[in-house]
Amino acid sequence: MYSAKVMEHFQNPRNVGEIEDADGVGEIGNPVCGDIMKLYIKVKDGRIIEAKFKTFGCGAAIATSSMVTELVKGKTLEEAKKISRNTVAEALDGLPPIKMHCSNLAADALQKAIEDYKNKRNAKDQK
Amino acid sequence: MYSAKVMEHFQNPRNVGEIEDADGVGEIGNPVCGDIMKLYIKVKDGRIIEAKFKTFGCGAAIATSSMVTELVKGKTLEEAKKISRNTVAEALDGLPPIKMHCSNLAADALQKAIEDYKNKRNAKDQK
Amino acid sequence: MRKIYLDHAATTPVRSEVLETMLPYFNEKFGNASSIHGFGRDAKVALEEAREKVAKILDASSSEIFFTGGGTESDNLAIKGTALANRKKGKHVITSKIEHHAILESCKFLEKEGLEVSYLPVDSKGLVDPEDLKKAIRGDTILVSIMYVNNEVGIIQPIEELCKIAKDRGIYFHTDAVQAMGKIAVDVQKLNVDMLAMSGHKIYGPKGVGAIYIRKGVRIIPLSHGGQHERSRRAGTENVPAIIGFAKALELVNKELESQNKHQKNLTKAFYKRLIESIPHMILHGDLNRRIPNTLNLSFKGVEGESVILSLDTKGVAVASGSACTSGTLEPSHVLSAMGIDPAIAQGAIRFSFGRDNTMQDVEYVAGILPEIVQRLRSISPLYAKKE
Amino acid sequence: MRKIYLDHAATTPVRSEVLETMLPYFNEKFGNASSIHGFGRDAKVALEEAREKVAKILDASSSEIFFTGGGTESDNLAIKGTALANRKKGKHVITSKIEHHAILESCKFLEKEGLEVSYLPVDSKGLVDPEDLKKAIRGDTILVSIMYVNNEVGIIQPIEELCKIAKDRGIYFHTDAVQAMGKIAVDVQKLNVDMLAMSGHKIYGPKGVGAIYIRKGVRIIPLSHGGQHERSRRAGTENVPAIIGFAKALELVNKELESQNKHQKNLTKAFYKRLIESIPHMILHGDLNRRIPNTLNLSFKGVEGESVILSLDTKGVAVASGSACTSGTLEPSHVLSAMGIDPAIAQGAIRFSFGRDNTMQDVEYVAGILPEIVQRLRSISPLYAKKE
Ligand SMILES: Cc1ncc(COP(=O)(O)O)c(C=O)c1O
Ligand SMILES: Cc1ncc(COP(=O)(O)O)c(C=O)c1O
Repeated sequence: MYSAKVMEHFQNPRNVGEIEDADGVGEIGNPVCGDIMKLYIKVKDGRIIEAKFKTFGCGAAIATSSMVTELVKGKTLEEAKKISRNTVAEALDGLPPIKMHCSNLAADALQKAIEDYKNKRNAKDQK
Repeated sequence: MYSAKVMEHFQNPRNVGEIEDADGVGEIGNPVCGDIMKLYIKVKDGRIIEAKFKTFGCGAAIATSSMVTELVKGKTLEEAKKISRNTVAEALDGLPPIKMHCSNLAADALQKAIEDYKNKRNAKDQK
Repeated sequence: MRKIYLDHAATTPVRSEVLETMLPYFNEKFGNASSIHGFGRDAKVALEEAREKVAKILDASSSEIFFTGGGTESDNLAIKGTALANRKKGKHVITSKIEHHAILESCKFLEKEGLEVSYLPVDSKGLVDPEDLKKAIRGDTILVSIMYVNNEVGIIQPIEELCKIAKDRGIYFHTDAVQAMGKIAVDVQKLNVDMLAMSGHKIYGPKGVGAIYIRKGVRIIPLSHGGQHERSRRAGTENVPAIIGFAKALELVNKELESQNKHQKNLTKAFYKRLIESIPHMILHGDLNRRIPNTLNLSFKGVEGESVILSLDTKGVAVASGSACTSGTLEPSHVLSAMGIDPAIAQGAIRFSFGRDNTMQDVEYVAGILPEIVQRLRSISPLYAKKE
Repeated sequence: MRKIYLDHAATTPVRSEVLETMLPYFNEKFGNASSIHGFGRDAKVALEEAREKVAKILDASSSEIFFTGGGTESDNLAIKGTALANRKKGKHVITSKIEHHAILESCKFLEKEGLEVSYLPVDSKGLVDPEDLKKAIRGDTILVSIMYVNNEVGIIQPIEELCKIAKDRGIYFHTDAVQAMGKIAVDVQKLNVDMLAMSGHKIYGPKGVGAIYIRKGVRIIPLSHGGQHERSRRAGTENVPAIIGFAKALELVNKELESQNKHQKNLTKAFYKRLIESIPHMILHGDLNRRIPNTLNLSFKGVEGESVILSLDTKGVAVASGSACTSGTLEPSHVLSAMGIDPAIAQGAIRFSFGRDNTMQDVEYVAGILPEIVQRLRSISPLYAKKE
């Protein structure tokens, strides 16, 4: 069902955890759908220097979370914005069709985290 | 499907043939139904002294024809009249349900032959 | 006693190669193909491999192959599934008078549900006339179903031509190919059919499994509702061993199509020749040239069919009268009736269907004993005069 | 790697005794049971013996037992066959919210056809309240269908009591006993049900075969039309090897019912005890006392189900989340939802179903590795705080 890469990331997920003083946090999903994902980023000079996650969900949800935190590290915000669901799925050698739709939320969580970072900075700038 | 007795009568039918100067002939059945039976009897002093048949039909049709000619031999007309489909089926250790209805015509043919004999005799008497 | 099986149109033994491929799936790789653990994935992989195998043979996409519980179910799904799913489009269905009961009874069910069905006639050779199909089509015709090969007489219909007539008018075309598989190289693209029904036990595969090709885009509702098996076209835990057996059987029968057709045609021809020489007043049903190579349907004037079957049976030879399915009734075959055969002759029809394990010795043996059997039964029959 | 199968509610391996009884019917006694020659008669005799065996076990008459292609088909036949045959009598059907999809989707089909269906609720323990059934019955109710044992949580419904309510009002009662067979001694006279569905592959028999008890006199139309097989209730060449396997499996599972219930209950109890001691915040779904002895449905707070299955799978252990059939969807189990379970907990439900080949060592092994798995997944989860 899952590619070897998905299984590898599911069994050894990278960057699990929370960032206490995160610059941006993105949360997505709900338990009815089956997956909840929380993604934390730390930004320095327009670059994401750290990303961590916590995920309640199936193998695909955990693996995509792990993969997204790997993909994003060191990227500028502009580059990070281009990371889509497809980018993540491809990096994992594909996902089963049924999982593409519902358990592939990590890219969305990342976008939310970036947005959160921007909102926070705007709020700071206005102070 | 068929009892051993049915098979035995099917393979070695008794009294096959025609009686050229028969006293009574009974014919029954039609090819749409699948069976055609012709039964000949010879009567002496109110007793059936000989019975022969020709049958186009399935195993049950042939076996019941054979059995009826055996059952009837030596019987008085009154006794022969009591031979029914059930009598024949029982004498053959039973017939498959589907065959009871359509391929169990020998008793009917016998009754027709007896009737034919009576009609002929009445016609003779009236002359 | 020597046993000779000449009833391959009724069913075939499972080939040992087929049974062998099935065996591990009964108690080693026995998982439910819907389960996500390893046992389930092993089953799923095998299931999808089987599907691809079948698809490739038919020149279909594997998403167009659906496994069922047999030929009857495939036919029911095709007829009722499309007719009921397209009621808004129309309410008229066309089939032929010589279809298998799986088709005819499905059509009768549709009639009870308020649909209308036209039953095309056949000529004395057993063939549907394409002109009759053209005339029968109405504005509200939604489905045409004509069998590829008839199970009683072995006649092959001009499916490509018939299909074109329906498709040109935007009407779905189904063909019951249960008796065609393994005799004719079937290509759904060349035929251009929308649906095509198959059965495992007619091709040296297991009973209780069949398949149906359903062209992408065909609107159809399932017969069996439940889980999302077979892409929601056929609910029920997949019968993995049987499906694997089906695919293997189809693969083998297709690979050996030419050699087996040659082998079985040789047997059939030799048999027919021997009988013609030794039994007077024998009648062959159906066109001699438009038939599958293994099947002969013969009547022996004055003799009823079951009595021949029983007589051969006591000598270890298995043959059929008409189709096995109709043996529960006493009426003459609906197929032979449609061909205009006299009832007394139709009641005598015997189907001899050869198979891959039959030999020329089998032919010799059966052709050797049959004349005597016919002669004996004729001597009992009131429909056969000695001098004839 | 050691492999431990704890998913017997999804499917079971075919027992070797069962497979052995089936084997001769693949290629020796391979005849079509409708054929009148010796090959056919051998098959027919075996078929009818199987039917009698099943009838005897259920305390039915053999003319009330019909073989089908599986549990799904049996359920479809019961629901659609009776509802459509009795449309003139009424148009209302009652079932429960926790039925198998074979029942629920059949009911949805009926709704599309214009019938009305009431879905009874269950309490938090998974039980249907007889009072709810009484209230749901209308003047035009023609059929009540409540499952005997639920496939996800293993809960046993009070079928005798529910059935009486329906029968007292002259309404047909069907029960899906697919998960009950081999766990509960089923007697159709005692239960007084009109129909009862079974499946082969849940009782160490083959896939692709099931049966249905249909009480004499029940008006029903077939799903599959065609030949007159199964007394015209189910057309299609009889799957003789599978039917023989089904009967043998049912016979064995029934004979060993008590000893196996004891064995499997021991395993389940020991397993549950070990887990309670080692995993905090574990939730058992369904009444502990009204369940079949081999099945536990557990949630581990903060952890999603599939991730547990996958983790166990990498260690060779096969378990399920909810039913295998619903693994194609992402929604939480309709059964747990009906029981009022919070979605986040329902998404974490794991079904452990033990079988006859499991041992106490299996229990030890799985209970040994599970706490670590749960702990790891909880450490990744945003729904589980460390201090809890
Ligand atoms: C032409 C034809 N269609 C359909 C069927 C039904 O197939 P099955 O026996 O697999 O139900 C048969 C065989 O019985 C057949 O010969
Ligand atoms: C309660 C219940 N009913 C019906 C079915 C369907 O049976 P089958 O898998 O034989 O189609 C199952 C199993 O999937 C089941 O657990």
